[in-house]
Amino acid sequence: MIELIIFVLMAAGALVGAVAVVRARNTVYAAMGLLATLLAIAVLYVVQLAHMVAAVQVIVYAGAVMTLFLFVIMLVGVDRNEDTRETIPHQRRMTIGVVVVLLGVIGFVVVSGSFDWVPVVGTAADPQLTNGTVQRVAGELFTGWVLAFEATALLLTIAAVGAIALASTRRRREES
Amino acid sequence: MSLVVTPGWYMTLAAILFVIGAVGMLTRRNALVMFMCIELMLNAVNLTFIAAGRALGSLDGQLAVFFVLVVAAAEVVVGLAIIVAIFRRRQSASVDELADMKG
Amino acid sequence: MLTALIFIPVVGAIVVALLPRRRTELVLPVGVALSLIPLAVAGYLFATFESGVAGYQFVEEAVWYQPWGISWALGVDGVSLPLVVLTTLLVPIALAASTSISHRLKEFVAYTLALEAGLIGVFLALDLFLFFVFFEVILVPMYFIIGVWGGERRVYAAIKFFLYTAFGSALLLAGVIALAVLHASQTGVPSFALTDLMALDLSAGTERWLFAAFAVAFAIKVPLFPFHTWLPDAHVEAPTAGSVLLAGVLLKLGTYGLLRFNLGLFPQAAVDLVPVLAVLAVIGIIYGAVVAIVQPDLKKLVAYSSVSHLGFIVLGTFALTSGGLAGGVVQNINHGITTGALFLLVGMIYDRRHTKQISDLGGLAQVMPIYSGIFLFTAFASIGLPGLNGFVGEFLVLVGSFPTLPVYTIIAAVGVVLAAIYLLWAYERAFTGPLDKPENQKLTDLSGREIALLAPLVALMLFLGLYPRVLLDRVEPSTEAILDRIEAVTTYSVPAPGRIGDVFASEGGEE
Amino acid sequence: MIFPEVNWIAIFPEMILALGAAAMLLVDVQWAPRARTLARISFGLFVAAGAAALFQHFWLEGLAVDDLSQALPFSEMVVVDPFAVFARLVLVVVALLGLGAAWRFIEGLGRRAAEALALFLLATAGFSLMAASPHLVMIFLGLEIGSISLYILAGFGRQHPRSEEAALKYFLLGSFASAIFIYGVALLFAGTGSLNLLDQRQFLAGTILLRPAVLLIGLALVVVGMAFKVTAAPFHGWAPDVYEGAPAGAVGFMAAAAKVGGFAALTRILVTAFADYADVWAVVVGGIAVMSMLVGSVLALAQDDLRRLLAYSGVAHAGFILTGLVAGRAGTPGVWFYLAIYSVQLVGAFAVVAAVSGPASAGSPFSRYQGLARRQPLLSLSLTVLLLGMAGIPLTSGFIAKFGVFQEAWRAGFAWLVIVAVIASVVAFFLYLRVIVAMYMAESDGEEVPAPPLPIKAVLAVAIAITIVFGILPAPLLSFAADALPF
Amino acid sequence: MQDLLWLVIAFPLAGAVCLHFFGRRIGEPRAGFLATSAVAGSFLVSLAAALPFFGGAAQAHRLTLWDWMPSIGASFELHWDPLAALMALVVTGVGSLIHLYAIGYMHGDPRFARFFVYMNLFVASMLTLVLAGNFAMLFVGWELVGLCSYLLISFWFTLPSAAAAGKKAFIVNRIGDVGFMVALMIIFGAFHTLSFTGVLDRAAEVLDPGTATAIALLLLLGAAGKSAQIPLYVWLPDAMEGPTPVSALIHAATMVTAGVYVIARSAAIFEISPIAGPVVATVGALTAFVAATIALAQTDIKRVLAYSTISQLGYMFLAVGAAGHVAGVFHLMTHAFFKALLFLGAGSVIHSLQNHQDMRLMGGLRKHMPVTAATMAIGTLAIAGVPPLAGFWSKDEILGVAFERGGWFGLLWVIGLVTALITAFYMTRQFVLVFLGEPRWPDGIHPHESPRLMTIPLVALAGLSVVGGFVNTPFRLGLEHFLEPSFHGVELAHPSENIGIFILLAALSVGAGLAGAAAAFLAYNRPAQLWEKFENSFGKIWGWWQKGYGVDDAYGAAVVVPGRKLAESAAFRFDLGVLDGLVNGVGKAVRGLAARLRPIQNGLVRSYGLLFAAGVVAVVTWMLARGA
Repeated sequence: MIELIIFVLMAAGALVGAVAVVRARNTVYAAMGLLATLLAIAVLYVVQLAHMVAAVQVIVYAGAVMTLFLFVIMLVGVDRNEDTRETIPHQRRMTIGVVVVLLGVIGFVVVSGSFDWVPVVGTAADPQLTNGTVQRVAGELFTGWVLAFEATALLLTIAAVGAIALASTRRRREES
Repeated sequence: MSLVVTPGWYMTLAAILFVIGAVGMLTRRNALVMFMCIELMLNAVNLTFIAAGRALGSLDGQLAVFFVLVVAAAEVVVGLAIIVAIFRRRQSASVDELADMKG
Repeated sequence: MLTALIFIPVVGAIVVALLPRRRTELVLPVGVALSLIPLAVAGYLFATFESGVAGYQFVEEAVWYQPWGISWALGVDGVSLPLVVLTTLLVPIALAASTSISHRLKEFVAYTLALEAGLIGVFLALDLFLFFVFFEVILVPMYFIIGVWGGERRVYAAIKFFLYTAFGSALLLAGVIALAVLHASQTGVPSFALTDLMALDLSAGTERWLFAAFAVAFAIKVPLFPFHTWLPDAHVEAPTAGSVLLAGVLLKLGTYGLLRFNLGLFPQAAVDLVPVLAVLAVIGIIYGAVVAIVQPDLKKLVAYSSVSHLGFIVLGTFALTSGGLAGGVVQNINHGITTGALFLLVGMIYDRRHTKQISDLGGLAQVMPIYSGIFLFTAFASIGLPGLNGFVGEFLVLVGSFPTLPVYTIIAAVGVVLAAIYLLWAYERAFTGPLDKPENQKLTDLSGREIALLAPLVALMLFLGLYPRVLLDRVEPSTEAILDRIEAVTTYSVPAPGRIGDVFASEGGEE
Repeated sequence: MIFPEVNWIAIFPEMILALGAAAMLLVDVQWAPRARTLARISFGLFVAAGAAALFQHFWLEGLAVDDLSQALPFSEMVVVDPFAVFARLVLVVVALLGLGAAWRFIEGLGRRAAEALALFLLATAGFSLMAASPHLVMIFLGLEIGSISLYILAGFGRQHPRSEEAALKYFLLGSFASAIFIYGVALLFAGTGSLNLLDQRQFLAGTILLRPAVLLIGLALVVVGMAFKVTAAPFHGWAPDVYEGAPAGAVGFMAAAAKVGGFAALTRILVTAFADYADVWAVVVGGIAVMSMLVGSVLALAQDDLRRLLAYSGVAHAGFILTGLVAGRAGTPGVWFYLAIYSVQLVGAFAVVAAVSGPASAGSPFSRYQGLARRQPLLSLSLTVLLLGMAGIPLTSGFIAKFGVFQEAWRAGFAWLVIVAVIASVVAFFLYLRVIVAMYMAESDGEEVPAPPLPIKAVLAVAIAITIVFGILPAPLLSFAADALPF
Repeated sequence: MQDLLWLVIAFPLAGAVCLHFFGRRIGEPRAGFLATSAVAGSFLVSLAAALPFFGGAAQAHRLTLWDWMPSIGASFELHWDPLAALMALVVTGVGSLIHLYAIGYMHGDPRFARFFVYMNLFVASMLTLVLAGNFAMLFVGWELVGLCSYLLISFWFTLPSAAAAGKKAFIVNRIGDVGFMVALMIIFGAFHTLSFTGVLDRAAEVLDPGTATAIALLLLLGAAGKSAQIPLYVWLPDAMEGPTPVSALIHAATMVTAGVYVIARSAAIFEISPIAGPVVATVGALTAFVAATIALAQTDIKRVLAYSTISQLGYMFLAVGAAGHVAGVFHLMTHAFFKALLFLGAGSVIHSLQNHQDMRLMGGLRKHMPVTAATMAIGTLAIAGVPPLAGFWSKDEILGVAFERGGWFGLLWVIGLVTALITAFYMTRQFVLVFLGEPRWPDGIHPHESPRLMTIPLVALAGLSVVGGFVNTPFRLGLEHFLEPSFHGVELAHPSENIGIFILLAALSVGAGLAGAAAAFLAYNRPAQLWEKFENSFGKIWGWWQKGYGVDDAYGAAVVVPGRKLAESAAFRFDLGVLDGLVNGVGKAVRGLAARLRPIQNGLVRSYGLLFAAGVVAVVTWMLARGA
């Protein structure tokens, strides 16, 4: 019952935030909406015993990433409201069409119960199995997932290289 | 439908969030906001991972989320760098003005 | 031997391409000299070919890629041997006739030699995959020959030629794949070998579809009405050598394919679909001739005449009688020689006068008597004057086709009149009458070189007209074998001598 | 805690590339060597990676059946199967040729050369991992490593506004596709209970799914995500713009590597985990193939920029390759052969673009190519051979490739698809012919085109050799590809 | 000797080849003598080879030279029987005389040697035709003579009319040839061979009347083309554009009789068909009459003779149609003599009048050209059927056959008789207009007798025209017996053996001839104004005759003009418009589609995204539809 209440509240929060991202004309509001959604989802993680993930979500995502976003928003300028009138012909109509079909698909999946259909029967009974504590998650991360973990190093290297290559202009001017 | 919150509820919520994010991609012209919508979609993915993992009794879902997070972070860095670079030149972050190349 | 025959021109093309850039005067002599080697080899083949025997000779086979069942399998029989010789004969002549080409001569000669290799390959291939490879690859050199050294609208013509025929080969490719897949599923062994595929057991529907795919591909190449519209454009724009090879050899790929593959692989469908092909062939005969009558451009006229002439070949092929088949093969050669000569002649006048419009000429026989004489001779060969080569094939086709396709054959015979009309009318307008245009009065008659180019063709027109046995003895066993096989695997049988009433009645029954 | 089996051989090539990239960045900071030196080092690294892949090949051949688990180390996060080895070799060849084509571009970068080279190395490593992993998250990571590198490379020609535009378009759409892909992965996880393709295969083979909707949606999204990478229609929108805007030197590598990675992952997913669902996905893949072939061939007709033309032809080629994929496992060798040949030709073609348009330029309008045969006969001859190869003219390897995929598709019962494909290839002839027309049959615009530098000559020599040699004697590569099947 | 038969063809052929390559070097008169001696040599060989037949030998001789198209029984083989021998003798005999004549006639022509190349080639071709041992080889000769006819009619090709006439001759002949070819196809279909022996000996057992009729009528079509019968006679008058010796040799004496020869040769086939014979005879009779009426009103000296030739050929057709093959061949031979004579005489006149051909501008030439006038008079009498000249005997035999057959043939006999009257009239008209009366030629022309070279042949032919008829008189059927072996197994029609009937018929035809001649003499042997008035008194019908009933125009309006329109619309409307339009339309449609689709790629990320999303939706729903 508690889970239900939390779910309803947080789902509502997440959805409101998501809609805000999509609808807000001011970029900062959109960012705030995203923040709301991120936090709501973090709560839902906790409800599902994904503690470690929830923590990372709040720290890395809602913290670092959103800060970066806001930083860039400030850089780009907050005072300009986006003109949300559609200029591309048919874009809106077709988007609506796509959304309607997608919602229909979701509806079909929900009604047919496919979302609740679990391929491995009976394991969900033990919540401890998926209790994502730091130890358990970290243990997996450094054993079974160690290669993926290593691969993220490459990803971050690339991100760093990319940021330097794309954003630094001064060095280049000096050269030429 | 019983009032017990099953993983399906989360997954449904995630699906809806994903669709909302996608709609944002298609309707907003500010590159930053579009990018936020992608973050939204990735979060929906994460929620799905967690819910599915819980239903399956597998920790793999949560681990996958980590990597999605890392990817998202890397994308943010690169993406924001590109947006900043473009903004420097054009004083605008609207993707609708980026149509030099077409056909 | 056969492999060498294919590779000699390739090597030749490379040699020509590697000639020093400054020595342009060397290019043409070297090219011609190199192209004489295949002619010698082909001549040797022709001489040592055992006549009176069906089946492939000089067979060579090497595995290409075993899991796919493709192999480098070559061989000649009576159907392909004359075509190979024709190819090797026309290439040196076409090259030697290309003295008016001044820019990028090296490439031109190289492309022509490459084209020769492809053409020879098509006729020699006994593996369907290999056949397709050659069949399609010749488009490239021909495309360049038309597109780079052609006339005003060369690019349009070249692209049209390429795409139209490529469309045909696309269908052919689908058909080849289908056959190979069927073979693999029926025997478990992949193979593209002609003989293996001939042994396939095809359902009637499949056979018809495959027949149609092959037939359309070849019909475009022939070209059979209504797939012919690329031909006039290609001919008009192509340089002389291109036209000669296009008409002389390239078109024969279509008739050769129809005979070798459509009859060989799909005998039942061929028997069933004879009316379709025959109708198209006859329409082509009449239509091509009618359209040729009013063409203002000599090359176009000859192009449309090709449509008409090749209609005879197709008619003979699908008459499914020994005379028709043999006549078709012989007509292939004859048309190659005659039309090749006609295009050479048109090219020679173009070199002098820079026009191909009949209305720009007139009275040329006064200033160019030798030229006019050879033109007239060739025209009569093309009209099918007995004693010259054109008649032999045409007559064999008509006489051979009549027992099975009387009505079509009678209509086709009308084409004989039309041929006289379009060629003689053109001759009348271009060569006779007063020499009233000042530009024409200065024209010079043929040089010794030009006469030397035409001489072998003219000699062949006469020789093959009088003594076609040189060909027939080699051709007929092979065509008989094709016919025997059709009779063996289908319910069809070649009609025995009979009364005319029976002939018409049997046709009525078939349709 | 169970420690996974560690087998460094399995990630030998990626280690060389990744460590090399890291080392290069450090060396650059410390000693700032000349761009050419760095490029040479990168060249060496790629060669080493190729050698490592070859070593894997021989190691694998010597592996006893009982020791097969050694080929699936790191908790089955990565796999050394012939499929992966082939993919790595193709990627290394593509990278080597791409590096050659980009040589001038890199030299022109000066101090930024190290970054570009590192991205080359890392992108190769990423796509290589993507091709070599049976684990969906690993595939995702490899995909992102490769893709993000390419986003950055696309934006490397910063003096051109178009380069930035290309980067942003590529980035936004790429991220969108990645999100969709990973959502698909999540749904597949929900539907099968596993992220590992081998486990999924086992599960799907042993279970009759009553409500497979989630699984199917997941599969659809994964396919779509990969279709984006391989520029299959209608997920191709980015390709023409990115190819046009990105630096000429880098485009060939960007285009080819992404396709190799994308197809490798797509093939692996479809023919391992979902082999039993072929009757569900094959038709859909066939539909995407049809769409790609038609859209690519037709839209290319309207282009007047060589790069955009190559992009659309790439769309069509994606369709042809997908045609082979519908045959599933039996079609995999054909897919590989095609992919290997086509990616080499693509890099070669873009090497010509780089030579003609300048290494860092954006856009390559046809007018630059008019009369090229007069000014640079070798360049135009090379481009002609490569285009004819792409067109699938016999005696080029492109024909063998097409024939291979068509044959398998027909055998798998997709005759209709083959018929559409052969017709589309005729339409596609036209676009290649147009380029050839411009080079050989049009008058030049008078502008001088510099002679191609040595690296580009070398690239073209290799590309042409591969195009022609494997067109005439395809057997070695065909039999090599015939074994390139996933476990 | 008979094994050297091939020399008959080889002589003139060698002459042609030799003159072709060295003619110019050999020079003017010598080239002509060379050609003449080639033909004469051929004549001698034929004569020698024919000797056994004169001695009564019945066995035909066959000589195979080489195989041609063995699968259809076509080879180069010679068939030497009395019929062939007779034809060969006529061809070479008359031919050598005409060659000789031509040396004088063509004097000074820049292409003198070329002329003899063609003439020799023609003789060789004609001999190929008559010596052929099978239908295929016959067709070779058949077409080659057409070729030579083409070459010779348009010999003076710088005149557009000559070039056009040559072309017309060839094409009209080709129309007939189609019939001929189809006939050969049917023959081959029925017999699986084309050899004379194989076909003709077995005709009775193999052919049913229907097939025989088909073959016969198709052969008739071919023959009508070559022998200028209705409806294909229109080329022959135009053929007069050629040099006169050509008209004499080809378009009077030899080639045009090929049709008669073929029908006679295929008598065994015609016999089987119940209607073929009457049809042939009717065509012949009608042609004879129609052409004679047209000849009445011609003013060109050669055109009169041309229509006369058509008319006389009609007689021959009447004969062979009535199964009077001997009569037909007989007339063929006598006609060759006197018509060659008439043509050569006309040529002589034209020659001396510096190429004027209009009879209205002649008159009174008798004094200037006595030899020509005398020989022409003999020719005119011969054709008018005045006994005992050659034409009398042969024409009378034809009419006798027709009369004897009775029925439908009786009606044809009447036509033949009327035609005889008209023939006498127009020939006399011609003679009178040319040789008698007042000179009407323009100033500056000085007519003179032709050189010896030309008059010798005239005299020789005049002699033949006088005596030629005696080879076959009702009193001594020499030719009949001679030709007997060639018609072995064929039932020949004969005139009545009743001498009374013969005298009655002879009287009738001679009367008709004399009446015609007298009428013409009276009408024309007076000043020009008077006979012009006489002609005008016929009113419109004279104009019709003059225009040849307007058949040429009618053909033009009915066939040539619409045919050309059709060809033009096929070539430019249908081929370029529809067919090529379709092909190019496909190309254009694809490119149009490309242009139409291009705006979708509008450069906007969001549009691409939408397309992407739409693709996602499609793939997802499709996948679901297939799997769930």
